[in-house]
Amino acid sequence: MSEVVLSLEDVVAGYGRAAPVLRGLTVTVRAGEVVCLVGPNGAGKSTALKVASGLLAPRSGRVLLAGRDVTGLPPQRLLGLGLAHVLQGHSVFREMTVAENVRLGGFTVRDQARLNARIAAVKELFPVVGERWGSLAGLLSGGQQKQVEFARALMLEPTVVLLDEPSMGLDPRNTSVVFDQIDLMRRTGVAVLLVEQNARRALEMADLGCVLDLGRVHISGPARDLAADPRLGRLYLGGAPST
Amino acid sequence: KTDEPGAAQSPGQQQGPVKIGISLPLTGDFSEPGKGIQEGYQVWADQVNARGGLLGRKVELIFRDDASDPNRVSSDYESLITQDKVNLVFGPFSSRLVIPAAKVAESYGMLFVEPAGAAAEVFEQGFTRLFYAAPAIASDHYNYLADYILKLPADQRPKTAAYASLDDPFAQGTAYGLRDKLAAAGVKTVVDEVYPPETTDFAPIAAKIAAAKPDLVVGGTQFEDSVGLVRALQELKVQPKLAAFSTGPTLAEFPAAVKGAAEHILSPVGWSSTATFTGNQEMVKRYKELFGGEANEDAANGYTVGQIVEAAVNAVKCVDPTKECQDKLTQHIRQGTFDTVVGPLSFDDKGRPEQAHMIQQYVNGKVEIVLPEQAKTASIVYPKQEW
Amino acid sequence: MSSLRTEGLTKAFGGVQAVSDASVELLDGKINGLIGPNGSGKTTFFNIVTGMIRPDSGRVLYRGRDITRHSPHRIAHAGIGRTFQLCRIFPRLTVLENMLVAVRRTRLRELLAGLRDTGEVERARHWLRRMGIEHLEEAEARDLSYGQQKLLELAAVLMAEPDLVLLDEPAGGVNPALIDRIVALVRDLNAEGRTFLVVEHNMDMVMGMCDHVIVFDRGAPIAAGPPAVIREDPRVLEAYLGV
Amino acid sequence: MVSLLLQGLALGVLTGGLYALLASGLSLYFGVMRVVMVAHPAFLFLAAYLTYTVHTTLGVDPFLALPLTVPLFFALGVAVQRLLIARLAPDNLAMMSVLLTFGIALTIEGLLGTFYTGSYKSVSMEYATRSLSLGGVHLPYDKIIAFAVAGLTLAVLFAVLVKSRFGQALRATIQHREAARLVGIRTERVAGYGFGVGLATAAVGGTVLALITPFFPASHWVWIGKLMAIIVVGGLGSVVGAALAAVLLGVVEGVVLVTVDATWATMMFYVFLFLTLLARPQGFFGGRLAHRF
Amino acid sequence: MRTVSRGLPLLLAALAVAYPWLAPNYYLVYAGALTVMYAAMSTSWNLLGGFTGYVSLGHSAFFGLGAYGTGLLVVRLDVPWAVALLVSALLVTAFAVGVGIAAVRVRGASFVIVSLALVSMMNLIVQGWRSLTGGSTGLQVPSPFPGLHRGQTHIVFFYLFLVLLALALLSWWYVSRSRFGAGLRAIREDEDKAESLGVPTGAYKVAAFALSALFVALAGGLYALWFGSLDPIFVFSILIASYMVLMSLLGGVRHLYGPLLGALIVAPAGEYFLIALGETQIHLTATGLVLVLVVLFMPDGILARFTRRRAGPSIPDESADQRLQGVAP
Ligand SMILES: Nc1ncnc2c1ncn2[C@@H]1O[C@H](COP(=O)(O)OP(=O)(O)OP(=O)(O)O)[C@@H](O)[C@H]1O
Ligand SMILES: Nc1ncnc2c1ncn2[C@@H]1O[C@H](COP(=O)(O)OP(=O)(O)OP(=O)(O)O)[C@@H](O)[C@H]1O
Ligand SMILES: CC(C)C[C@H](N)C(=O)O
Ligand SMILES: [Mg+2]
Ligand SMILES: [Mg+2]
Repeated sequence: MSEVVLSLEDVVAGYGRAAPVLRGLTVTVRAGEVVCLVGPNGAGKSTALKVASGLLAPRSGRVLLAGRDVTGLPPQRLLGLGLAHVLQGHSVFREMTVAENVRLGGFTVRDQARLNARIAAVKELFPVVGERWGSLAGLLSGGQQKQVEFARALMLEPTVVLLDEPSMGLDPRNTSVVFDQIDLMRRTGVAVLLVEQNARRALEMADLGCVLDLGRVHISGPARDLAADPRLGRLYLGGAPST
Repeated sequence: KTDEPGAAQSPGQQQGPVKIGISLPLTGDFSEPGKGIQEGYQVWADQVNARGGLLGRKVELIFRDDASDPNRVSSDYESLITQDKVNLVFGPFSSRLVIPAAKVAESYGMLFVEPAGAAAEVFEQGFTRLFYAAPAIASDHYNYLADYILKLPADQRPKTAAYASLDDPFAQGTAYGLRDKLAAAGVKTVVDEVYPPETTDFAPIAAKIAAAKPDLVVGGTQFEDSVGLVRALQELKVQPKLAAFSTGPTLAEFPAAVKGAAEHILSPVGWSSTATFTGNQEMVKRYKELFGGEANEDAANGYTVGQIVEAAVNAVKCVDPTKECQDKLTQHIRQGTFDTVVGPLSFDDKGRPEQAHMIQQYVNGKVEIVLPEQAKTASIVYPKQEW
Repeated sequence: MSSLRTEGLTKAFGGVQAVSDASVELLDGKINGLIGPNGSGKTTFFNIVTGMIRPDSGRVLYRGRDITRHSPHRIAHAGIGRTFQLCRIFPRLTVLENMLVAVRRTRLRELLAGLRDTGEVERARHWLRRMGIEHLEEAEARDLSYGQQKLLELAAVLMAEPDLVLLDEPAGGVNPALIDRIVALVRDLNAEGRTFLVVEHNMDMVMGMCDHVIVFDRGAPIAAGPPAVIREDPRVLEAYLGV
Repeated sequence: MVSLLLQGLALGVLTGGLYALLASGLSLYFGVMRVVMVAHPAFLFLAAYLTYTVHTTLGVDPFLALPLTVPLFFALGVAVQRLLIARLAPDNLAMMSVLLTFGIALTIEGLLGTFYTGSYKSVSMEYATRSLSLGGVHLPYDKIIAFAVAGLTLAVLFAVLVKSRFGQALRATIQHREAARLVGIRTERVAGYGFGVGLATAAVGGTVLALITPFFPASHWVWIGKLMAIIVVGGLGSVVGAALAAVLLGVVEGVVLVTVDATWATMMFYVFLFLTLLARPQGFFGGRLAHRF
Repeated sequence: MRTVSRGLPLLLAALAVAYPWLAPNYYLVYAGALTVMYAAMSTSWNLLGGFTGYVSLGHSAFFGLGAYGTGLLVVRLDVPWAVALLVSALLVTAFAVGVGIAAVRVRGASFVIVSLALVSMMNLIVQGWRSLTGGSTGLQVPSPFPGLHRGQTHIVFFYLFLVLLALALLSWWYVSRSRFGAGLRAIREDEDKAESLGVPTGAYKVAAFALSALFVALAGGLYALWFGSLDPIFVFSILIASYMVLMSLLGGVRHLYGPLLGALIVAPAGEYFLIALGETQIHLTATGLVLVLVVLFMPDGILARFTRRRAGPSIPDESADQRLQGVAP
């Protein structure tokens, strides 16, 4: 088995003084592996990703990245260690152009040549980024904005990628682009921690699946087994699709 | 209520210090002169106490800050009179604050001698216990200057005049007093501007004056605007034969603020540091000891209030807040003539002083009294040198 | 007969033609679907119909009446309700208070009457019950999970008793089990006589639920018809479904 | 009459430049952090007082106070943002910031009054009372200086905000804090610096003000209305818009002053404000993105 | 909680009515009347601010116009004072409708600025229109009760302001329980969304603006009659509106009694500071710091601390265990 790049160990975390959202969460992601978190709304999936990327400091437990204990470090430090996080919903810089948004993805990079190469690469992956290069990002449609966010996150060629519901609001074609991208990343050895509501599709391509509820992993195992579990299917993944 | 009009005064009030309640604009628009008045009051209290107090009782001044706000000035006198049960009240600064303050004093039957409510309107409110402790009301401030100008030989006499005045009853009162007299005598008014207190930029007003090329420029000003106007006039190269501004030039900060442009500027003034009127030199000296620096007109006006009230108290031999005593004091002041640092003062039945302001001028960088003849320390320079 | 019809709607934002010459007709009393790639103008179309954006040209007809330039609240009074792509509720009001905002008709007396004295609270509870969130009545809306907020938004819209309901991506970001519930709800409400227009990228949902599907591409409808037909339409395959 | 108009126009342009400088900080706070900074004029006069102290105690040119006041104000701005503004709930930042900064303004006024007393102070330089004459139109040197300083400051400000990495980071921080952190921006620090830059402009503005007008602790009230009107007409948050609006209003004020009177000239600020709202609520030059859907 | 919310108001009301007879001297009656006036004004302010979240500093203008309107009607046209008070308040309300139509087009910070501008504008107009208003000299309004001595006048006005306060409280309460109130609250949270739900937001906002202006204008009119001298600079001062905001905020804008509580604290505290620290300018700093502290540490007001706590986040969809029954991990 390949090495562990990211792991959350027994993490307890929450917001303000309220009761914790995560209550002893443990998740491990290996290089070249896609781990998929599924679970009902409010289970704490996004919170788990925020802890992993340093946006939220856990109350207890540890976060390990590439073998180092990074618990409580701010995001810009983790970024340097190769971590990227695409937030749920829309997080483009609305009143900046697409160009500025994408360039900011490489904010920590000073090497112009490398930046330009990356820009060319992400433009190719997401054509709309090139087409709307000069317009304000806030004026794009929901799905277009999402693509700008991916492009921004991929500017640094990350080794660990956290994706929070990447397919939300995307049309089928763009959804496929995103899943293809995830697949590509896996093949190049990137570790992916994926949160998806489109659970059937996500579990189909993931290596490992975790069902999160009330801040803990309730069930985990090889993704295909989870998807096939009939009771789990009925309870979490909804009625059998019409196909 | 303990302060029900006519309620018996508790015996405690017959002893202990004589409390004098004063509200002053220590913050806000009028804080500069407010401070001056406060110092004048303090010098007076200091000297009275050194002399053994009023009727043998120590004088204690209670100050409140009204933040230049008429609402507050009322609250202040209300609380001073009914809660602190002061024996006497002295007035605040500025005509704008004197009117509401006097209303309160009037309705509680308190004598109200004030240092700085010069506007004509102050005396038209039907107050029966108000006296303005300075030589003349606003519209008479320039009387000597008007006389002087009108007596000039026809070929030297200014033909045109420009007036710019702050929208304030006192400031306008001074400028219009002069304007009305000159206009009646045929001096043409070529500019007559009123600007609101918000005004910060005086260059365009000066430009307007410059375009009219007047012989005479008169500013109805307080401090900030007098500096602004003088600077702007200088920058726009307005060269009148005579320039006069109320209030501003009488303050010590003025010459430095206008950077050499003060020379030959005229200003009405009710007091002079060199005058030998009763108590003046002692006041100037004590002021310097207490506060460092030179006394100014505001301090003198505060001091004057003290002198008048002191004389009245000593004459009628009471300082109670009761109606009888306050009536007696009022009566006395209305009829008497009082020797003060600004000269002998007497009042008409509305509380208006019946004397006149002097005119000062910066001559060779020094403040000199140039009018009237009998009080002058230097001769008036006319026409003034160019800016 | 059709309750909503548009004629030649056009809207450009700067250089971007968001909607161009869109003439659409809904099937009355049915569940209509609206699909199209990201940025094809679906949300803009909603905004024009509900009066939140003025079209550059074209008309919106509701029950034969021209409502093109009516203000949003008048359109709401006329019986058109909508939800938003990113769920919008009143975060600092309680769930019940959220429910009491919607108005269909406004007469001064009704406006000023105490809410608790009229039947309104009962009606609100009725809808909350149907959404299955009646136990949250006193909670502040911002404390609800995303899925619950989506249900609340729908319930609040239904308070105004709309005859036509526009849903913008009702399944976006919602866990699969809840999607089933929303589908069931929409079917029930439709059976009670309400017309629906649903924008959605979840093809299983659209094809399984809708009676009539309209396809947008680059701001204009390119096809319309029953799901079975649409699924096979080559233009649609090319523009949207073709993967 | 024509020459008077010309004179009014020329003065208006110069004064407008000064207004632009004074309003730029306000526009910055609002543009980048949605903060309505009522205390900006109070800080202007705080700077004026400091300049006064430096000028009178060391006897040097007031502009030599800048190396002291600019960094000081920058630090002060960082502190105000980090310690106060950052603690406000984002829900209703605009409202709370008005009240918070109102409190700060009162605090400053009280302290100024305590340390410097209520009396007027002024800084007068020989060169500040003369003027340049061009074909009958007089251009006072103090205003020319103010105009030049304003232009320079605004150019620097513009370069910092639009071109520099810091400017990019600042804008990103404001628009989506979490996303900004995720691209490696130290958002707390950046927001603090942003505020610092705004206050640094107040240091420059205060020095210029000290040079051209006498001041006392309550002077700042007069400026709040005018400066606010300028940034609304310019389009809230647009630094460039505010500068253009400032010059426009300066000219209108100057011309109305020489042709009508001072009351109407001041009124023009508010008349323009209301006209702007009726015609284009987002301001004339700003043209912001509608936040609606 | 129930008994507190029922019993306390009654007790307070009884205390308020008895107050002038309990106060040992007229200054305290005067201060009481001033406090009640501020309470009435902040409660009125809260009709707009509390419901819709629009922070108006422009209420100083309505206060001033109400005062000048009443004063001018009495002085220039010899109208009986009660008639003058009502007519002037109605005129101001009509004016507020006009201004409101323009002003509520903008939200948030711009609205604050616009409202601030309104005050400056009215000040300039009233100050500049000397022939009508007396300009900077001010306007002197004769007392409506010339037979009473000053202390008794304070008592009369104490009760008049108390009636106004009661009316304002009643209005707030009435609105808060109505559909109109629900709409206004929705505007505070998300205006466009409210509009899409059928709330005519423009009309609602203008109505709230005008209603709120009406009461403030009445307070202004009473003030003119009580106080007797009006000075444009201070009647049209943003400080007056700032007090309304501070009081409402301190007590809690989302509560009926919030502004009242705020006034009961701020007005006496202000008088106290002035008397205790009056000789230096440091009382300004004290007031400023209090404001800063309130905003930082009690943004929702004092009452928010005593009312229902938030349920807190994390309300799960359904119990996980329900769904997981029988599914072994
Ligand atoms: N306010 C606006 N200003 C400028 N352009 C806009 C605005 N709103 C939308 N657009 C543009 O109009 C086009 C259509 O956008 P719209 O949001 O209607 O698409 P959509 O079909 O809803 O897409 P999605 O499925 O991604 O939500 C897009 O190209 C978008 O960039
Ligand atoms: N910034 C925040 N402040 C306070 N509470 C929060 C915050 N973000 C999330 N929560 C609460 O934490 C809980 C878990 O939220 P989280 O976003 O992690 O859930 P999720 O599993 O990602 O749900 P979804 O599928 O809806 O995205 C929820 O109850 C939510 O209300
Ligand atoms: C002579 C001055 C002391 C008068 C004062 N400025 C006033 O307003 O009345
Ligand atoms: Mg989530
Ligand atoms: Mg959309």
